[in-house]
Amino acid sequence: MTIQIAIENRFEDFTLDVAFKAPAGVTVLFGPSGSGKTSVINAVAGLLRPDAGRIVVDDWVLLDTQTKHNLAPHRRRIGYIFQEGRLFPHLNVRQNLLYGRWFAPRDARRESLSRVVEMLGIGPLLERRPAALSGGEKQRVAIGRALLAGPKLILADEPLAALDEARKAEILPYFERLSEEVSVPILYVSHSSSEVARLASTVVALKAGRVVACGPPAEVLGDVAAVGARGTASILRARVVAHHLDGLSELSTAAGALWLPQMDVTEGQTIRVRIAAQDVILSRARPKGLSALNILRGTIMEIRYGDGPGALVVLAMGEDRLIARITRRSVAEMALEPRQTCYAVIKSVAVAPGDVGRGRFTQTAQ
Amino acid sequence: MTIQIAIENRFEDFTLDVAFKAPAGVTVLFGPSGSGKTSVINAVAGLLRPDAGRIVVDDWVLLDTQTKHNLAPHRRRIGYIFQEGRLFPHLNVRQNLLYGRWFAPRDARRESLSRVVEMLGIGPLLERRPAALSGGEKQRVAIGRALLAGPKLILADEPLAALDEARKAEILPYFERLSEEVSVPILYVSHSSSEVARLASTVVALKAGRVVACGPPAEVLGDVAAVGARGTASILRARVVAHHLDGLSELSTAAGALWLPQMDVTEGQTIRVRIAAQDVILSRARPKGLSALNILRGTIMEIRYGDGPGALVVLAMGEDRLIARITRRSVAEMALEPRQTCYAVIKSVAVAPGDVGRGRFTQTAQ
Amino acid sequence: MAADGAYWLGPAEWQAVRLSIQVSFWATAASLPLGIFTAYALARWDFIGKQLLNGLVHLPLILPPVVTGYLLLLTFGRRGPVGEALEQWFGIVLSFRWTGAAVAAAVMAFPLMVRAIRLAIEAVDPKLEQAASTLGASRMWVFLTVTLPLILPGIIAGAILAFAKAMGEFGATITFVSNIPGQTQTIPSAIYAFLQVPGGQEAAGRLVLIAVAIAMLALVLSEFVARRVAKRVAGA
Amino acid sequence: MAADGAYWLGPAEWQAVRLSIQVSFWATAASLPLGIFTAYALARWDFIGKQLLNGLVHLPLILPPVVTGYLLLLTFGRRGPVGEALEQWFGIVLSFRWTGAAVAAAVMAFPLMVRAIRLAIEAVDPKLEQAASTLGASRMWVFLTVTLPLILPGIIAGAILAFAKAMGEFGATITFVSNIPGQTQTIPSAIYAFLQVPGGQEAAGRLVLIAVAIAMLALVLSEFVARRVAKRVAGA
Amino acid sequence: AAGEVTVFAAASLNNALSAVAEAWTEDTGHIAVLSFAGSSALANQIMQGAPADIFISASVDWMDAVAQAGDLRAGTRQDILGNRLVLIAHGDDASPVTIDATLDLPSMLGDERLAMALVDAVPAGIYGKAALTALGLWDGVAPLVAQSDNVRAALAFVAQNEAPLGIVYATDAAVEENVTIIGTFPADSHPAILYPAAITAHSESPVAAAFLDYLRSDPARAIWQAFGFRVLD
Ligand SMILES: Nc1ncnc2c1ncn2[C@@H]1O[C@H](COP(=O)(O)OP(=O)(O)OP(=O)(O)O)[C@@H](O)[C@H]1O
Ligand SMILES: Nc1ncnc2c1ncn2[C@@H]1O[C@H](COP(=O)(O)OP(=O)(O)OP(=O)(O)O)[C@@H](O)[C@H]1O
Ligand SMILES: [Mg+2]
Ligand SMILES: [Mg+2]
Repeated sequence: MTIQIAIENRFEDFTLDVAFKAPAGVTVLFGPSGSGKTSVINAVAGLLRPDAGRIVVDDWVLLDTQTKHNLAPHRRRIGYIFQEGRLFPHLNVRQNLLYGRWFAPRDARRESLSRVVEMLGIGPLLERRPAALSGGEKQRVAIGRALLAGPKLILADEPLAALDEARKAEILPYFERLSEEVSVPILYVSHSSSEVARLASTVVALKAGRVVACGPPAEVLGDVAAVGARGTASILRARVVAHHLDGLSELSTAAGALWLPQMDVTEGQTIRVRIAAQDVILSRARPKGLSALNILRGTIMEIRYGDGPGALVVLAMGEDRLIARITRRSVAEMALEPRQTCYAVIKSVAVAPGDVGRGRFTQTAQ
Repeated sequence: MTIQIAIENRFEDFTLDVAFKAPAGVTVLFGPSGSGKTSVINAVAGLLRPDAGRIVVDDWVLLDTQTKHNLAPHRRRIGYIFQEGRLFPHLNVRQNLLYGRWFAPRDARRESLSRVVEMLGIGPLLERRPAALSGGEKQRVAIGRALLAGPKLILADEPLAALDEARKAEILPYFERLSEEVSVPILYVSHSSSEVARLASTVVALKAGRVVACGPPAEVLGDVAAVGARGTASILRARVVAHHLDGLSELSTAAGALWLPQMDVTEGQTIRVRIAAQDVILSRARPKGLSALNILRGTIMEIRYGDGPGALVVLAMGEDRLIARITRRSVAEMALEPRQTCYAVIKSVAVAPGDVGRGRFTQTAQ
Repeated sequence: MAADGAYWLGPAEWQAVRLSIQVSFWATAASLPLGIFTAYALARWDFIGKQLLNGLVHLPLILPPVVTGYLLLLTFGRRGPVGEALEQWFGIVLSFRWTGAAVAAAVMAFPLMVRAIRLAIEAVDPKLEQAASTLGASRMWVFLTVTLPLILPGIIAGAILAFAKAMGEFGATITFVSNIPGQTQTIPSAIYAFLQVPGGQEAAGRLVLIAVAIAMLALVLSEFVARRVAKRVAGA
Repeated sequence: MAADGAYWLGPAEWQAVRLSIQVSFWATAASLPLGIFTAYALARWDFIGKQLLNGLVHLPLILPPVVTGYLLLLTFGRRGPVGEALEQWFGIVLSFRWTGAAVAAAVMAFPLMVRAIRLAIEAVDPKLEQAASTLGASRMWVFLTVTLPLILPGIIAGAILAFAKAMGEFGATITFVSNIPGQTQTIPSAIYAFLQVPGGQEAAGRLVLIAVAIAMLALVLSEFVARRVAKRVAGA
Repeated sequence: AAGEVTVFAAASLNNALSAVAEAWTEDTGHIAVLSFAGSSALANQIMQGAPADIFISASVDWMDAVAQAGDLRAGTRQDILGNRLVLIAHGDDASPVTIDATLDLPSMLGDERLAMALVDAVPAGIYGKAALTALGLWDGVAPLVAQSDNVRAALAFVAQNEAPLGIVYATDAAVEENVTIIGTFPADSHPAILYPAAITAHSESPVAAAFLDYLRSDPARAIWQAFGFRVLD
């Protein structure tokens, strides 16, 4: 399952010129407001016919302007979660949710209504009409509607923007599960770097209608130019060793043990953990007596300086890279240099539940 | 400038019963999706006429169902940023922005178009119609439209939800400035606890149509029940001592020096700094050789345990409280107990720019 | 009431009332599908001859009814090209039958119906239709499950306009199918006849009252239905 | 063209053409404000007698035009109560003047105009109007700056329907203000007069063509304007 | 100075009266403004104060109604024209019949229709019904009658062969090519077909009387006859 997209389109004073290839899993489109994310998704959905382009999912050609092939939207079998809801005002919530089902082939109806309804917490709303819903409730129904259509490809345009943290934490795993277990590819627009890290197999960073970076999240997220200083993060592979009674899970990484709040992953499985660069504290000596449980050992590979007062220190830990964002002053005071051994202090609870994902590690695309 | 709100309203299967009093500044409505935030705001705007209630801004009675007084929306002089934009489709961006101006008294036109346009980054869009805007662009125009109406009260319903981090960081200070310098009270709906901490003079936490907590952010944010474990944070008063050449600013707090990335505040001023409970590491002894610059000394006042594997440790630092969220295991291993002296390690860059606010400390309301 | 009415209105008049309702109902009901289709085509498609179609639809409005009736006679009459074909192939005879009166009324009411429905279609947000298509609905299904329910208030408005117009139609009807009691004598023909003789005003007035009452009833009913439908659509 | 036309149509016919345009234009233009107001009231307000007003507006559609014309004659005629008052107080004489023809046409076209505008008003999202009111616009301003621009396509549709109807209006006009060349003889009346005598078909046919041409022109023009306006409103 | 007279006349007089008025204008320089409509409409309008100087009705009843309302200038009413009622058939080669009590209209029609003007409302229809009744034919043919709102529409039915037979004025039938007059109704089978004319009570036109007189002048007489009308003395 790969998605290949190449689109050129001129708007009045904006030109979209995007080409990327993404492997199976969740491809996150990341970029500032007005960078062309929704336009790309609309083209995949067939709602925007680009001036030129080719869109292929696996071997299935959705659009090829050269051969004048353009599949009608209703034949594309997509589940599109729109940025602005677009619920059907004349149908109640239940009817909205089940709308796509009428048209889905019988074998595509994997999700049961009750399961989706429960996950989205919209049980009490089923008989209401969209006009009587709050902003976040509408958004949740829109998510459910797309999921229940049994799509072969999911397009999600900031699906969680209107929701609170708790709700997000409940819905995110669903997307993960879809992309992994059911292997439905997902094209996902997000502004949140923690969503990116959690979900993405591939991140496509857009800026002013162009792709500025494309690759696995570990790579793109480490690229300050693509994601900005505050979005920089690293992603570690970790195997779940054991779930302990005090509510912590023990993971092993190439650089030592990691303790995280208990998670819903079977022991023995490998998961990935996003660690925001700014959540990492470095120490030359192994620190003692700290409340932080996680102290990983690594070798400084590189120290990068940007414009601000910060510096990125990249540590090698086996095959993984851990990035720490610390102040220049600290670099100077600690006299950090490449090839030194260094300890990284990571607060266990600083690893947000949303940052633990089960995404597979994928090869660089494009 | 105080806002007094008391509203009762029955929807089909939802009852709103909210009463709170908020002092000048930004009052943030916080709560899960469907908890009644938009309904409260609509009542203040005059778009929802509650079954019973009284809404007073300062001495100005907007609504009093007992005396049957109900000011028409257009006389309330509000700037309402709607959750869903609501731009006028037949007007271009410039006309949308200036719409409220026609009706504003001359002396209320404080904001200049060019300034607002620049802040929102919508200069190139002025001649476009809303249909040709992206989701985030629409939202920004909606913000500008409300600001330019010269309102006496601003209602903002998740105004920044559709925007990327960089954009948010540019717009947030504007709201701050409005509430402080121009002393326009703001009622602000947000799901983001960092926005809460940054902006709020008062936080009103809603749940299922009721107020579950109301008070200054330091108080409400420390209340796990109200804001959830991940939202818990503390707020420290700090005086800006100096801006240093390496891009760091030195602040002094009751518990020692704080080093933060350089900020745009005059030396000598007092600001407030939000520190997420999960960004604090504790140590019994003063740690050495860490990349973290900020090590504050305090006395353990209280250790609170919740349901999960975490615990909240509250440190007293002068009059301020610093809350650390660490694992129960750490509490046990470090043998923490009330009245012990303890060191808190805070990574300087972990204090997000958005978490530095100039909000005054206000008395508990209600 | 029939017995009572028998004194107030003659049997011929009662027949006219019954016939008027029948004719108006069928004129409206039978032309509705074509009306919806035409409105949709005019609102949403671009094709050669669109302006021509639009003009054609409006023609009965622009022409004096006599002319329309005369043209109907020339085409749908027994010796007219269409009329002949209809009789030969389908055994349908319009001339001097109530069916012909219904055709005349339908033609006269068509522009009103189409305009109302077209306005409603143009007010539907294409984004909702797009959403339906991404969910797998073909054009036809999108129309049936999204567009149609959303334009229902417009359809009701169009139908009621058409019904009212059909109740009042006279010029084209009498020119096309004349005035045969029990076959083609509708209320307006009867009223016209009364008004043509001195002193006939009173009898005409009675029929006017009946016509107004029927139309009012239909109107109030339709308003009621439209309001409920609109509420459903608005979702309140 | 005038010279050419002079051969093709007699001066009386040209007069009828000119008069028809004049009458239809003023019938439409003058009733538009009232039409918009009525449509707004029916669409947005709840008041006692709303159903009655609604019925009244539809009345000219339901009644045979002769009846409407007769009622107009009885009320607005020189000896009618309103007609007398108008003449006494304002010096306005409607009967047997082109102004009367315009009134008749306006009355007959009113239901079509109101219905079209009403449908457009009902399609306006009240949330936009609310947004305008929070920005300080009073009801009146909200209407002028938000509602009105958004319903412009509907107003154009209503106006063009009314104009077309006015061009074709005949029964009420001839009954109310007779068929006086240069004063009240519009195209349809002239056509009628031609059709009443043997051999008049040809002259009638010429007038029909003229009427169709004018109405088509107006129609195409209005479609063009409406499309541009709709585009503006949709914002594309 | 040229005088002006406004004439309200039954629509069926359209071309004939127009020609007469034209001739009058040529002869005298005065102008006649002609307004043609149904007699009922015109009568009602005159009773409501229409600015008509002369009313020429196709119906005696409506002239009576106007007279009763006091809207006619006393002594000016006169019957100026007469007309005949004929039976017509479609086509140009239909064979003539004799119209008397033995005429078997139903079998001539088969299951088709007899086109007439409204038999209780429009003069031509009223005269026709009276004639058929007098001949004892009405009851047999009544269910087969298709009534139009005016004679011309009835004529059109026959011309189109929608109806094989029709009863219309001789003046109408003469001009239509697709119909043949197959019989003329005996003059005594129906009330005389008259077109009364009169000056209205409120007329201020100085030439109204002159025009009324002109209608029976020799030049006018020739025109009327050319159009098939009988001019009464
Ligand atoms: N119909 C249109 N006509 C002209 N410009 C358009 C049109 N639609 C979109 N654009 C422009 O194209 C650019 C990209 O729009 P798009 O909606 O893809 O952005 P986005 O990345 O989804 O932004 P956001 O995060 O704000 O939703 C924007 O600058 C927008 O103004
Ligand atoms: N017109 C209505 N009829 C019935 N229920 C309504 C209506 N409007 C809102 N509600 C319900 O009231 C509750 C509160 O709605 P409100 O829009 O105030 O929520 P909110 O806090 O703004 O949520 P969100 O963050 O999702 O926007 C919701 O459960 C909603 O379903
Ligand atoms: Mg977008
Ligand atoms: Mg809300």
